[in-house]
Amino acid sequence: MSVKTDWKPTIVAFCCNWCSYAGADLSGTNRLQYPANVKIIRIPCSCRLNPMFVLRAFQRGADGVILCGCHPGDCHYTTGNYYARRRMTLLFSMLDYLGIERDRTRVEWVSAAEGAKFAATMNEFVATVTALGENRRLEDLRCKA
Amino acid sequence: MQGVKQKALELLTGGKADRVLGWRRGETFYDPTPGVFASAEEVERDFVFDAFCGANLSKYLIALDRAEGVTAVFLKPCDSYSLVQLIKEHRIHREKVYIVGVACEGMCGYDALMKAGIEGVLSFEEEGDALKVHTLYGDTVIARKDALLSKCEHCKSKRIVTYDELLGEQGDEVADSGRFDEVARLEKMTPEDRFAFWQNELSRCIRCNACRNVCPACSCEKCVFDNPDSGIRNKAAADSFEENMFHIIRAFHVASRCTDCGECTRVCPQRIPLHLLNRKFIKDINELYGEYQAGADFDTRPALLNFQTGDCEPSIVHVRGGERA
Amino acid sequence: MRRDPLIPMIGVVSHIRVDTPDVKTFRVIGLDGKKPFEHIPGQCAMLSVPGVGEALFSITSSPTEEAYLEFSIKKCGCVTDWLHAMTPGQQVTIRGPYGNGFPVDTEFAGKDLLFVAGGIGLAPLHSVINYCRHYRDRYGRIDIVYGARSKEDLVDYEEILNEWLSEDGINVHLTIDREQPDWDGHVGFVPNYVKELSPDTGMTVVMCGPPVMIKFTLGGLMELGFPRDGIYTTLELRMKCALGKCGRCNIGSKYVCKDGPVFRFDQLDELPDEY
Amino acid sequence: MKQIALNRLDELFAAISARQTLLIPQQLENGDAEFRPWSAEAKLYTGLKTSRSAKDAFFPQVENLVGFKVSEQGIELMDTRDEVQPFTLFGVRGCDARSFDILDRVFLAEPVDTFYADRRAAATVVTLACNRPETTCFCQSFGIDPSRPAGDVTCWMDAENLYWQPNTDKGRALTEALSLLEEGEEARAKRVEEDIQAVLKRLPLKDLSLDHVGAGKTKALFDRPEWAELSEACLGCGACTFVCPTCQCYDIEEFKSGGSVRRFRCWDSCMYSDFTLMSAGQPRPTQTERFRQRFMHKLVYYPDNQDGLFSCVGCGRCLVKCPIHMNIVKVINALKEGTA
Repeated sequence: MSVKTDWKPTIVAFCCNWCSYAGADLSGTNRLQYPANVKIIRIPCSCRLNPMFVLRAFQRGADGVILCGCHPGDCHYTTGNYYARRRMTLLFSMLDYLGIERDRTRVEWVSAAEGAKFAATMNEFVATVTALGENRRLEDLRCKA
Repeated sequence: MQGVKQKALELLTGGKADRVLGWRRGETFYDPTPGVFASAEEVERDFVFDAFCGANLSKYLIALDRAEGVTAVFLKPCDSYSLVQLIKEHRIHREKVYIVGVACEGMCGYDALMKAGIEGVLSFEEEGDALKVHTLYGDTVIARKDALLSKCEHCKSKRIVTYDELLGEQGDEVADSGRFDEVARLEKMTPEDRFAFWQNELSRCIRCNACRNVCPACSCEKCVFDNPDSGIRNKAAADSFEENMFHIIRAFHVASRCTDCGECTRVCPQRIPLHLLNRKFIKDINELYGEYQAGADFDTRPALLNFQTGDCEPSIVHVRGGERA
Repeated sequence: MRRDPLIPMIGVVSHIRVDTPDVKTFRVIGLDGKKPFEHIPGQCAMLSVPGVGEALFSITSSPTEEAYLEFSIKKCGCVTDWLHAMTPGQQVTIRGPYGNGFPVDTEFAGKDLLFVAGGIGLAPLHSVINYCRHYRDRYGRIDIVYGARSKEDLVDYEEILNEWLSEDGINVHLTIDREQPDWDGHVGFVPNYVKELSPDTGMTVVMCGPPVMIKFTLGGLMELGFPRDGIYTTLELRMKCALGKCGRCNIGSKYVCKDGPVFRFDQLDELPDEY
Repeated sequence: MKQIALNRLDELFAAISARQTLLIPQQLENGDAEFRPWSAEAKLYTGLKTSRSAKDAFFPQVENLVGFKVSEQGIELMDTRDEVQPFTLFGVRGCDARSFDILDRVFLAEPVDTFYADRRAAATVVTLACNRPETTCFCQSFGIDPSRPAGDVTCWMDAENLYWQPNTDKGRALTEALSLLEEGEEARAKRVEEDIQAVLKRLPLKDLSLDHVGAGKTKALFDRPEWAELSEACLGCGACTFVCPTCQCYDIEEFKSGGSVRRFRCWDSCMYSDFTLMSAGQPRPTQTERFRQRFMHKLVYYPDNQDGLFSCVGCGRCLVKCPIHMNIVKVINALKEGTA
């Protein structure tokens, strides 16, 4: 596979409405830079993230998927992120088991006040995925035609 | 196991049950079909129970739960786990089933005979730990352990979780079943090898849905994969992605509810070792959230319907993976 | 591109008429501005909106209409919802014609015809009726009994009022299910109305409508003494290919898409009751 | 008749392969066999049957029909048809060979399905007599002779040689291109045939009676009470239909890839609950009706439409693959009992 030098990964970031989505906003208003190829999808709570969404994102061309939610204990709905944490742990472990690069998936807890952390996380994640290259193992060729 | 048929007759004539769920004799010895018997005459004529009655009957009880009266059912130890899980999920009312536990030393299957290279099977006799098989091309003997269904190879438990009466001896959980050995072996492989392994297996999937339809944990009235609005109802594995998607999501949907009964692998016409996906989840749950066996009791919460504030972070996958890869 | 019966052509929806609150009539022409293909009354075509789905519809226009095909479509699913949201000039795909159609030039020739329709069931009959009107001298008396839930639900009401009702030798009997203020016509269900009208048993009957209407009208016609081989209807089942190959629209050994959709009741009597 | 020594089979395959793609049954790691393109490492599977039938070669599980580019301006058709190259299908058994005739009558009937027709025209079918029939085999009941299967070329195998008998123009053309084939000993092929015939006489399902099924039996069989009991354990999966060589029902679905829409067809199963589901209702509401449809189609409806020919070839795959061991033999026998 020839890696094009100007290749940029597509990153889908699922962000909880009550924390990290606001955190992303904050990093914007603070003029903190994070790559434009991070596509943010707002969800009402990190536990809204159906595992199917993660797979669907990869199918439709994502090279990395990250979930950002409230810090454990701070969930707007009290316990949502605890469930999300278990689900994502098991899902990521399963993807790893199937041989999908484990660095393509990540969960990060980012509060509404942590604009800087949001930007830093995204920068770091984009760098990790860029190093991995294109998503080949969970791609759908029909979407790339 | 003559006692089983006798018991079926007794339950029907004695009025303990309105019907009996068991196995109907087939055209040959290896193809009994699950069946519901409403009369003693029917039992006399068609009922059978032998080493080839491997099917897990518990899922049929969901539909029978809506029928009037009590259904008597014969459950092997692993089947009893499935039933308890279904009762726990309120899919079956305990009082509507009369459970006869049947001790089990492992069930045999035609597929295993074929895998062992036996052609032209006509009939068999049980001779202690072996099966004497008469074939078109001569007689042959196969050790019972080599004729076992794939799901019986690593039996997790001989304990019948709940029953109203018991035929044979109650057993114990099998501590050294070795059922996670294969999962562990895969975990030790490089991601590249694992990917190749699963591509090879999953690419054979023909999306016949047998694994889903037989699975006692797949008890949804309407499956997400049958919903035209879900955007994922492609009947055919149209692309390698679809196969991955189907099997990951299916395994995820039954994670922490799957009792590891192994029916998915038994029924797969393409011989895909689907139980290895479920066992991965079970192994992870055991390691990360404490030992948990679905269907082993009536009250503990499944791991995915539960949490601890001090649970590990998803990054544990990297940490553990780092050690392995 | 290689042709195949499963590969559709592109059609343009040139005109959309609102018939009732949930029925619209779509006029479809080819990219060349001409009628996409010729057909027989009672035949169907597959219309599709790529990305939404494909579905089979009766062709409502008469073959004698030279410039276009028309489809009266009730809103009741994905594809129809999408069609109803369309504006003139948009494109669809179309393939056909499919099915046997009505025997307008053989068995119907010279006969007195009684058309019985309910609701959107007028759609497949519309084509036959206009064909018979066009070749008026080939047929005897023409009676039409048409009913709907309300006046607003009568499909093609304008055409019925302005053309059918004013033509000699065509007797149109309209009925609606319940009284309503601006209606001075008949009120009542179609099966009863047909019995009241007590048509001549020598007439050939063509019937289409909801299953319950068909069932009771058929009962009524039997009582009146109509022979079952003089009553035609048109059926509908789920279809994918419309070529008799995909295997889902069969009733016994007959495929609705290929051997139907038009059946006589004596033919249906030979088929299992699975529709 | 021609022949070639078994130890030169690889040379034969290489020679065919040099001419066009060659598919042969090959054993997979898990013991199953499948038709796959020949390569230098490939070994011919010597067991009886592939786990799926050979129909995939002509009627693949998924196939692109046409694509659409949809924009404000309108719809544009895109050609997504896969190009079909000539190929040889080697090692087809008598049952699967008959299934091609059964599929032909559907797909090649007017209007011709060009996707299927192209593949049929491109293929040379080389069949192989069944040395060791299984107890699940009942092709004899349908008039198939597994000791002399039909095909462009018929082959027999004994311990030493492969015997090669071209039957059609296509078969003769292939034979002429294979100069390594030697003059064959017909008597030895005949001996293989006789050995097979002897085994056939001992098969447990050889006397399967079909008098009570077939064309014109709809009225007699449709409302039989046996259907309820036969279908009670049916899971409603599609395993039987997907391994069946004659099941030909398909679905047409679409895939939206963002930029375009691909319309493809894929195998479908009458066993599925949504097979006949309409917004207006469901003519086959329970598994009993769906189950009945499958067997009535094979045993009555298809014969009705095709001069009495059954849409079953007795390959026995459904006997082996059904998760609950319900199958066409049980259905035929159960219906017979009640007929008496």
